[in-house]
Amino acid sequence: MKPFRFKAIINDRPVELLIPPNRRLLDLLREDLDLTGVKEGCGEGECGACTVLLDGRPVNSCLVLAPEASGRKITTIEGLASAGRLHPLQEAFLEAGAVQCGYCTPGMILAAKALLEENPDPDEQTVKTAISGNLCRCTGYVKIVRAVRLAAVKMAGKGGGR
Amino acid sequence: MNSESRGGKGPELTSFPEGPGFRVVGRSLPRVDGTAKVTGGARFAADCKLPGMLFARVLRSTVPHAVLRRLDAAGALSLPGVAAVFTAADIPGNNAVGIIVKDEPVLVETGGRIRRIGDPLALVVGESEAVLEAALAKIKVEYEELPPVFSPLEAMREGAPQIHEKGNVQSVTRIKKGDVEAALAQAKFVVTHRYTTQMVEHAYLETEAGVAAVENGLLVIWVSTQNPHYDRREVARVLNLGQHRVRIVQAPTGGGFGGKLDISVQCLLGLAAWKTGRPVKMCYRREESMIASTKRHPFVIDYTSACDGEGRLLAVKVRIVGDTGAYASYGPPTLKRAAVHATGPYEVPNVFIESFCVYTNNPPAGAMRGFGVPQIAFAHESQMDLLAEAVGCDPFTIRLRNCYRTGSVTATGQRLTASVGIEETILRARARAQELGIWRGEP
Amino acid sequence: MEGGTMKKRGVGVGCMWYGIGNTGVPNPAGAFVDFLDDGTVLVLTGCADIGQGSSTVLAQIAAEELGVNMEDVLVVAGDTGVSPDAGATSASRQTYISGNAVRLAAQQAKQVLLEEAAEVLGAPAGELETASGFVWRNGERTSLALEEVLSRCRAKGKLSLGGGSFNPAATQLDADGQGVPYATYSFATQVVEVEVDVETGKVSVLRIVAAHDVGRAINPAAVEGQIEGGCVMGLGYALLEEVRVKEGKIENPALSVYLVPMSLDVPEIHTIIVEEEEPSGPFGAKGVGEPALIPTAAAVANAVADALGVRFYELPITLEKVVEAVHGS
Amino acid sequence: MLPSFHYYQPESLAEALNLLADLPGPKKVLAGGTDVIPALSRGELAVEHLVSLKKLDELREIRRVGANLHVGALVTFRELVSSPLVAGFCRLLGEAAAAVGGPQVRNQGTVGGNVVNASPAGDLLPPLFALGAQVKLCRRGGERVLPLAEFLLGMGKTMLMPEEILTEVIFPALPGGAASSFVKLGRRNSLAISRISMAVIIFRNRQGRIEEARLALGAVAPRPVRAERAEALLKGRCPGPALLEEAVAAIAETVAAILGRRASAPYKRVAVKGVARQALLRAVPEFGKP
Repeated sequence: MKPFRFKAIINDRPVELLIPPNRRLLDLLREDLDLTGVKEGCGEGECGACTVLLDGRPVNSCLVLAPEASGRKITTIEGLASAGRLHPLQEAFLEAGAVQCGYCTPGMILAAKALLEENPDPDEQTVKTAISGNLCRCTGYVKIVRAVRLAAVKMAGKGGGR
Repeated sequence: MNSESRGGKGPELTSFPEGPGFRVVGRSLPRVDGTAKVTGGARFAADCKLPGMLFARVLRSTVPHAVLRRLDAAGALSLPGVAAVFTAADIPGNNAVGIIVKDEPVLVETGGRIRRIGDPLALVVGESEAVLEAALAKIKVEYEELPPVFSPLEAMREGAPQIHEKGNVQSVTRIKKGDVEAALAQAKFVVTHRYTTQMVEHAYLETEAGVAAVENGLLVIWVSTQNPHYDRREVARVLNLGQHRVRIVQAPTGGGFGGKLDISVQCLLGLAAWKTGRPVKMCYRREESMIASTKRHPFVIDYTSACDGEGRLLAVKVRIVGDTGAYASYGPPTLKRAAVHATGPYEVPNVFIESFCVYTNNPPAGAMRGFGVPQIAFAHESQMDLLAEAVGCDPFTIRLRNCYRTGSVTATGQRLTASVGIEETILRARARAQELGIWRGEP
Repeated sequence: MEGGTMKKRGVGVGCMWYGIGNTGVPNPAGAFVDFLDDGTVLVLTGCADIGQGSSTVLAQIAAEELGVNMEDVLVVAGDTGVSPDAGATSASRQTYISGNAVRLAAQQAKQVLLEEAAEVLGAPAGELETASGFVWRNGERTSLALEEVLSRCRAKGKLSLGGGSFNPAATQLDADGQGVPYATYSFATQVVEVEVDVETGKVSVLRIVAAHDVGRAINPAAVEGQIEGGCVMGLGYALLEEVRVKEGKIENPALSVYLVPMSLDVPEIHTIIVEEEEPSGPFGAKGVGEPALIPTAAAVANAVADALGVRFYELPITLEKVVEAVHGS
Repeated sequence: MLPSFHYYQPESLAEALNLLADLPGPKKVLAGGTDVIPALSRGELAVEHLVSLKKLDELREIRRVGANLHVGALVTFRELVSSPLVAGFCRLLGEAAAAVGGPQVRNQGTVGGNVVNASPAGDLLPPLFALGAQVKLCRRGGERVLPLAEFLLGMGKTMLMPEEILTEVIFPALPGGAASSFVKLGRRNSLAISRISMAVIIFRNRQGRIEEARLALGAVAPRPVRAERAEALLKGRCPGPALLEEAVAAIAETVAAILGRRASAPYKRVAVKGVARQALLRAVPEFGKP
């Protein structure tokens, strides 16, 4: 196995690493970069806990071979808050009570972020569809959907958010 | 103090208005651990890394009922990167855990009994996760298979294969009030059915995980758990340590629903860290989590209920058999609780309830959100609807006619003296269902 | 039948009661509450917060009892090195039992301060309260700051630490199952509306009304969160979830084949919090974690029976079972 | 943790085809990875060489060429959902793509992968069958175009040779007046494998009379099947509730015959009626109007 030179922009910072090519993006983020906000729930794309944004779109990082993500822009939950200020989605999740055990939360927030960037005013069904690849066993999703719509309102108030 | 890290959310929600009355209680304040969870900063057990850390994984049985004849780990030990393979012989203390009954081995001993697929046989410890899989494949195991039993009803029969020394019926609960047979004979309507419920997985999103280290003679285990103090008792006993030498720190826990009340990685991690002197990490993969963890008890419920012409309950007679699988775990209290709740929230003058917690060679069932009550609620609520049909009234009416009120006496003879809100919940649920157009019946 | 498809609607009711705490056995919890020098508060509890929010609720109870801001309470939970045993996070017991333990511990810590303040103010301790960093007398703020009281306690070597323990008043059941297995009970009624496609067998849960008597809701949003999550887990129990075991072997040990509800499977959920205060509960609270789920499957089964006129005696009510019941095998 | 393999990122299709032709031993093409990666991690797939198509941007296009639509193998499900060309000329393909997995899988998974994977429950296959799709297979020094119906051999089996790459799917664009739909029945509403799926295309004349109906069913056989009896029965008639019932019954009979004594037969031969009813009604609402 020839090592692979992995280069990407992760959370707005350039990253360059030599990796074995059989590394999953999930493991690269968690093990090599200590971005442990990316969670593993099932390892087969069935729970969405490992969701990251690849060029702004949510993917399951457990199903992405790391070299496939090379050259691209990757966002994890660690890349959302800036200068100690929470992203409106993070604020909304707190305010709406959308967090219980918290294990699905990073992936949920990232799936929602991708939605709001595309559709700043989604209705309930659109939000449900956008998070339909993210399993939450605690909340029943109700407050998560509410939080995403609350974040949309917050972001509209701030002229589109970040 | 950094209020943000504890989830304080600014003056509007949390400032303290001066004066009497509730100020904090009754308010929807944000979670104290919320900020860490929305930023990815919360370190769950699997997120922890310690210098020089080893990794561990369990070899599990592939047969449901057998005697473990021989276990040969030489092949695994010869692999580079394998630090150790531990078996039951390495356990310094008592090799048995369980919240109610200590009937479950931490690792099955040679010559000892395997009671289910997934029983832990050996613990492999290595320098990387990668080496563990190969090492597990190189351990040779010889079983002497025994006849299994998978149906709790069969397990209760005479002559069934015996899974534990004290027999297959782990516990029995009986509740008697009044004279059921006489009441049944006089009742206008009697309804009898058998209800069966399935085995269910907790499916917490975070699988079982922990990290252990020995620090200044103290064994510290960070672990996803619902009961750290129970974990401490078990780890101390299994490792033959004073309880003061074991510190369990509950890591942020990604859901439990009852499934993280049992010992999973705790004792194995303790063993590995104590014996190697190095930090050790152990995380179940999803498949292992689903195979190894306890489940919701499948029930077989025979339910007879009887009422008079107006739908007033006269008698309830129930027999519950719960399949607790290979180990008791929380089986006995689950079946006891099911018995206590078997009438539903209704006052019944004549009651006879029996519940049995039964061993089989199935995956063990333990605590899961509701402890046997969701199962029995399915039965008693179906019965209430059947009685309502027989009487010719609607489902709300029959429930209002029978539900507990202040002063009611339960099947166990307890008089309810305060905070009996069942009637209020029925009335308010019905009113809302009417408002929403879900329920179109009489107000 | 609606819209040219073979769909039938039905409504079902499910009621439940649930004893808070372990069944007929002692199950105490302990807690410590300590005032720090600056008037902020440390709560030590063995109670494991597994996502349900106990640390938040216990902080609220301590803050309420002591009259401090939530920001000024730190809950250190589930560390056997420092926190007393609070028993298991199970049986919907922690708000009631650990909640009482924390409240008692807070009262004890407060009593130390009030006795000290009584000396300073020359007033009976019974007339005094702590709030907003000051000592209050008969509802009026005095000029005595808590920091000052604490400093006087320190100077005298008095600990500002309170310990609390609570064990619910329950008894063992006798041979006939008679006794008081629980000190208090939560209650609930859920009404479920379903739509059943009689050809595909698909049961869609459209709406749930969930009315839960939880005693006083310490944190209503958290209570709602429990109820909403419980309803969804309950509909998984009713319709989807089953560990298939053959000869002792689990046939579906993966989330691709063991299906639980996702966001698009979730109905409208209308929660109603009924607050029948429990005199022995902390500020009247009982519990909600498990009650949230208990009536759902029962109500779904009753709703399906209402829709189809055919009743199911076996869970889960799968596509195949519905079709078989309606059309025969 | 994945097993070891050699990994390649060819810069062009020609380079990729050369690699496939020259590499010895078990090899696999990697497109979206949503099936390959879990198969590798479960140990179900053993490869020595993994050839990534990541850099072959020419396979990411959806083009209209004359009367045909060409969908590149690397077009993702999501791109199908949002493509104006798909919305205009083969809406049912977009509907099927929207029914796949969840958003993450739709962002990653590709048309080529779905076809090559040849799952009986593959969601794009019934619409592609109904559209009369062909697949283009390239290898070093040659290419061939096969009807999808010939390409798919059964459960996980296709005509694809180890040195070939499926580069695009080609089918005639539907005219503006064609009605179409796709309906999927799963145990839950996302991340579910189809229990049954159905694609419908119906051409009608000005009077509303059905000129041609194409009905393709998924997950009732190893490959999608056309409900030919029902197609014939619909031809020349006007949609309405009575015709709907006739068609549904005919589809159910076809499916019952295919399923035979399979364990799923008692369920699916009834359930297909519900799926067919929904699919026909969605395509042509007049089926519900007396």
